[in-house]
Amino acid sequence: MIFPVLTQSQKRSIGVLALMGLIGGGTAMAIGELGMRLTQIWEFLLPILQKLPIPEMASQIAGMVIECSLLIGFISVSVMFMVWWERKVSAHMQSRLGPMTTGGWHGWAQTIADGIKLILKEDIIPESANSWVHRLAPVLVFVPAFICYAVLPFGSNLIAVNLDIGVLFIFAISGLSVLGIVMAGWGSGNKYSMLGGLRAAAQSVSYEIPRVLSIVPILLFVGSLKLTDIANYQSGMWFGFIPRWFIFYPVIGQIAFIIFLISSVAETNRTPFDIAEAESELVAGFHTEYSGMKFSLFFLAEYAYVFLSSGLTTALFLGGGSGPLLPTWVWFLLKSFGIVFLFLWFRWTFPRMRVDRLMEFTWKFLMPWSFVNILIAGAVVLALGV
Amino acid sequence: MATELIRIPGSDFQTEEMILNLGPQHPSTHGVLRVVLKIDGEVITAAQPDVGYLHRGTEKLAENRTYPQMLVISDRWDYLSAMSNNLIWCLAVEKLLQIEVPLRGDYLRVIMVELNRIASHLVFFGTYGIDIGAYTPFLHAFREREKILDLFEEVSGARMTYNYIRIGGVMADLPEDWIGKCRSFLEWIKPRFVEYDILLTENPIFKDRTQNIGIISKEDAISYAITGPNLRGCGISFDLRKDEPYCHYQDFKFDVPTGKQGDCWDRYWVRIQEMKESVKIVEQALDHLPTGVPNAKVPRIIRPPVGESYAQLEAPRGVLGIYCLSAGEDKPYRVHVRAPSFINLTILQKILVGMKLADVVAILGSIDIVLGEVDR
Amino acid sequence: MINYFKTIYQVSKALLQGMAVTGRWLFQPAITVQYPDEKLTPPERFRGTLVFDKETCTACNLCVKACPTACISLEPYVDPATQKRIAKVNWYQIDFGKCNYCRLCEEACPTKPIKSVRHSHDYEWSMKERSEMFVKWKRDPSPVIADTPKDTGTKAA
Amino acid sequence: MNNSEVYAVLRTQLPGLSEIPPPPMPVAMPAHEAKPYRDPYLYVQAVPHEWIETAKIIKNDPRLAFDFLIMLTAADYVLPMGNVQPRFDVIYHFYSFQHKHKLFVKVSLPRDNPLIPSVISLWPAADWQEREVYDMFGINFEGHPNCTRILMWDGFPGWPLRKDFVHVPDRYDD
Repeated sequence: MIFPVLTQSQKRSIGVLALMGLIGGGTAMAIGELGMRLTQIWEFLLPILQKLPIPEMASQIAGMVIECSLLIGFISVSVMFMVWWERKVSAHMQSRLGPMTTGGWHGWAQTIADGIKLILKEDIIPESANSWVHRLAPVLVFVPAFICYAVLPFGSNLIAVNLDIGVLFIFAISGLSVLGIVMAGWGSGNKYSMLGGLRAAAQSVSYEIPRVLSIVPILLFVGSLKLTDIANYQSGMWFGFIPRWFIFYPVIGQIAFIIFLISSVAETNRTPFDIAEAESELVAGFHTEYSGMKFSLFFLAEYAYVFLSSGLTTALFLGGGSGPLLPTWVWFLLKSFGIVFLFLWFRWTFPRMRVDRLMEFTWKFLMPWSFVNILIAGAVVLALGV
Repeated sequence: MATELIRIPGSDFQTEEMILNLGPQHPSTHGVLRVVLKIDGEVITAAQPDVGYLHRGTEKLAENRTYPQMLVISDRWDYLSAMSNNLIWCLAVEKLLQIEVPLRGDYLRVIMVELNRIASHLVFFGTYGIDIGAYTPFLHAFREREKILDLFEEVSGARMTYNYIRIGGVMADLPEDWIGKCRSFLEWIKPRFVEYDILLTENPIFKDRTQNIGIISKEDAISYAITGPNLRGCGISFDLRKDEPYCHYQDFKFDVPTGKQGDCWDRYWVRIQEMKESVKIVEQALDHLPTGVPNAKVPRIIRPPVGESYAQLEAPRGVLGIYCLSAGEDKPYRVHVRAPSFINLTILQKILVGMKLADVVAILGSIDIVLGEVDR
Repeated sequence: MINYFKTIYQVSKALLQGMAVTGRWLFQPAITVQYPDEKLTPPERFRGTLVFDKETCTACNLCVKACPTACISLEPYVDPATQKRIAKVNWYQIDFGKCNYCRLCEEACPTKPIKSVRHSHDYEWSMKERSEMFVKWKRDPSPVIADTPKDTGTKAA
Repeated sequence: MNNSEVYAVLRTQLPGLSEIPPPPMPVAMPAHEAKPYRDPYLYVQAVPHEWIETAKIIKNDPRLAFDFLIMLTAADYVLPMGNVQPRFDVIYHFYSFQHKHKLFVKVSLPRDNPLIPSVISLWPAADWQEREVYDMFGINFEGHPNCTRILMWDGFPGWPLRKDFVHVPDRYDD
């Protein structure tokens, strides 16, 4: 039995969660489409800005700054939530409770406290480190993660920059952060870090390939690299009850989804693919020598990538924000955090793979299957003339 | 190990070997062990373990302690299975004193030692999971271990350094209702083994990490004097509980699991099976627990006659032996501890060569050392 | 070819089973105790910090001899009037930095029915300085009517 | 094989070998005291200068086949104890997987400049145990590839398990 007999506290928790869900859903419905609201606010603000005696350039820049700070705010809050969530999920999987004290209710403020602690911590640069490379590396890891959020469609009309080459842009930019990891590994002047950096480089480069190849079938169907196009393509139902999400495309969708999910986990360097920071082998891998704010940038980047991968999975395979009743951005967040939960679940269940098996797995298993998938999808597209 | 770097001429370029210090402060050396590794990329070309960071001079301490006092020190050798250490010291001294322990005392000792074997192997299971990168089995194993420690706490008053098995018997008889609690624990842990098998034993990633890694051949195992689950993992059925029974082990029915080829997975698997066998032994001992007093009559001041004794038993990590020389005083003249972890670790420098860096932790974990016992 | 797909099936099945195990435990109640708020009661035989009863102690020195780490020291009381040693302690000191919590002193203690030196159930104890670990019990300065030495008073020599 | 058969096999090939008798009974033993005890195994005394030949026979003779070195240690007899002169005993304990018999071998060495051939080539298990004996007693093992301190740190003064070892207080004493 999954639920043997519910104790009083369990019943209470379930009640609280249900109530929170109701309140949250109601609020979300009251707010409505966030993209629309933001546009309305912007349209309200724009004439005021234009009337002010400042050049037009300045008001445009102000708009960009607002957009960026919204994104940064979202990243910070979601990362804080994810860290707390991961700790709670892992704790409950392991028959314990996790943080319970900070902030009162189930230690909700634990991550905030940790963040403050990290900011206040002493910033150490090892003697043998190459100071500039050491300092630059965390920035180079975090900035690409942040840039990628610009093209992520959080809902209808809720996208910072609607690029024509959205998917490709994300892959290209997120691939840059491996440079930061290698720099961190080399610049720390630590043998463990260097091994971690080298492993990360090999791993990221290898898994990029099946990751990109696995979504080629989608591109064949949709015929566009624009993420909003891909998300819109998946709206609607088959036979009235199966959503036209790409994951429900028979065979092709599932193979592509699994390959994409696995290589996303590998890209974000999380268990079972966390060989770059394998704790039991390499202490902490490339970020062994980092402390304070620089370490927190790595941390932020890791979780930002986790959410980015989940959001991308949602946009590509789960129909983006499409769903009944609730506004699109809520659906997008729900689906994305569902995928994040999958990431956590993987991490707290599986052991770590070995480096050479990891490489074998991508080159000998994922790659051929993604090619097979592309062939099947091409044949289907040709046959159906979609 | 020579610390200079050796250049290996490649086909068209040159690479350098690297000296990597694994430990003494490292997450997976299970204490303060240092292994100096010479690596070529990720492949190990030479390895040299360096021990002694936890050396407390047990054998010297023994020469300055009376026999009962030494029992307290024995808790600290292999702190994960202190009951075995207590027992072996008592066996060695009882041999010198020529004391026969009553049957109830022997059964109580068997129950405690076997429960402690489960606890010790649970720690192995959990930490091995962490070595391989799975964190959840660790806390699941510790959850079960806590229950065993609760049982020990009730019976001896301490959770790790029990000092329970005494010369001539045990510290005190079982408290009330202890047998019921022990039985309910045994019922609790049986379904957990199934989960362990799912989480690690049969997990394909785990198998991939451990099978065909760190193979110890039968001949090597014997010539390096490997004992315990490491030896049985090689396929040699050698268990002192069967071969040279002590404490009435001949009364109990249990199997001695053996591996096939002596790789990490076999050593791991043998330990998992041993936990199941220990559960069987404890159940039988509880079923047939004799009545009576557990303690033999022991003189107030223990002063064994001149002589020497060598006692050995099957501890969770292998053959734990005590060589005790008595000069007829109340303190031993010379004590030598044959620590299984220390001798099992000798083979590490041989089997690490040619393996990958990621395998070091898998192999080191599978040998299952306790540094308290290695360094003594 | 069949084997290939069979392996894929078995591997995915084993992985999903593992996820089912962790997923099941996700909804089980935790077994941990929130320490400062909830406390476990130690069992009867729990070996907590040592407590000493200076009134009943006969200064027989057996605990000093039994201790494996020599962390106990005591001085018997000498009556200033008669210059005779009586079966009371002048002071009694335990170095908790060395104490093993092994119960050998309690077992050696001959006082009945309650041992003079014994383990309490107290486990919450911390010191900031090493010197605080020397805990000393001193005899009350008030004069005690000289009582005759009992059974083990002579063993102190 | 029982003890006497093992001894016979050893003795025919190694005339220098002798069996160590069990500890003698005290003349006037109080009734309540136990008798001197020794394990019921064969204890033999080997000659140091032909120890390596002895070891080869112990290991390689198919009738003996002592393939398992259970334990290797040493003992220091600094004062004459009864008929025992001041000396080191290096003690080997062997087991045979094939014949299931056991053997104790003691090799007596002089207390000044003790030297004994290493058996690491026959039983690799002796590697660390010989180093430990060297570390604790200062007994040199000839032919050991790396006979250095193992538990104590390099540069530790003296040999701690010798009975005449005097501890010099250092900064770790309080």
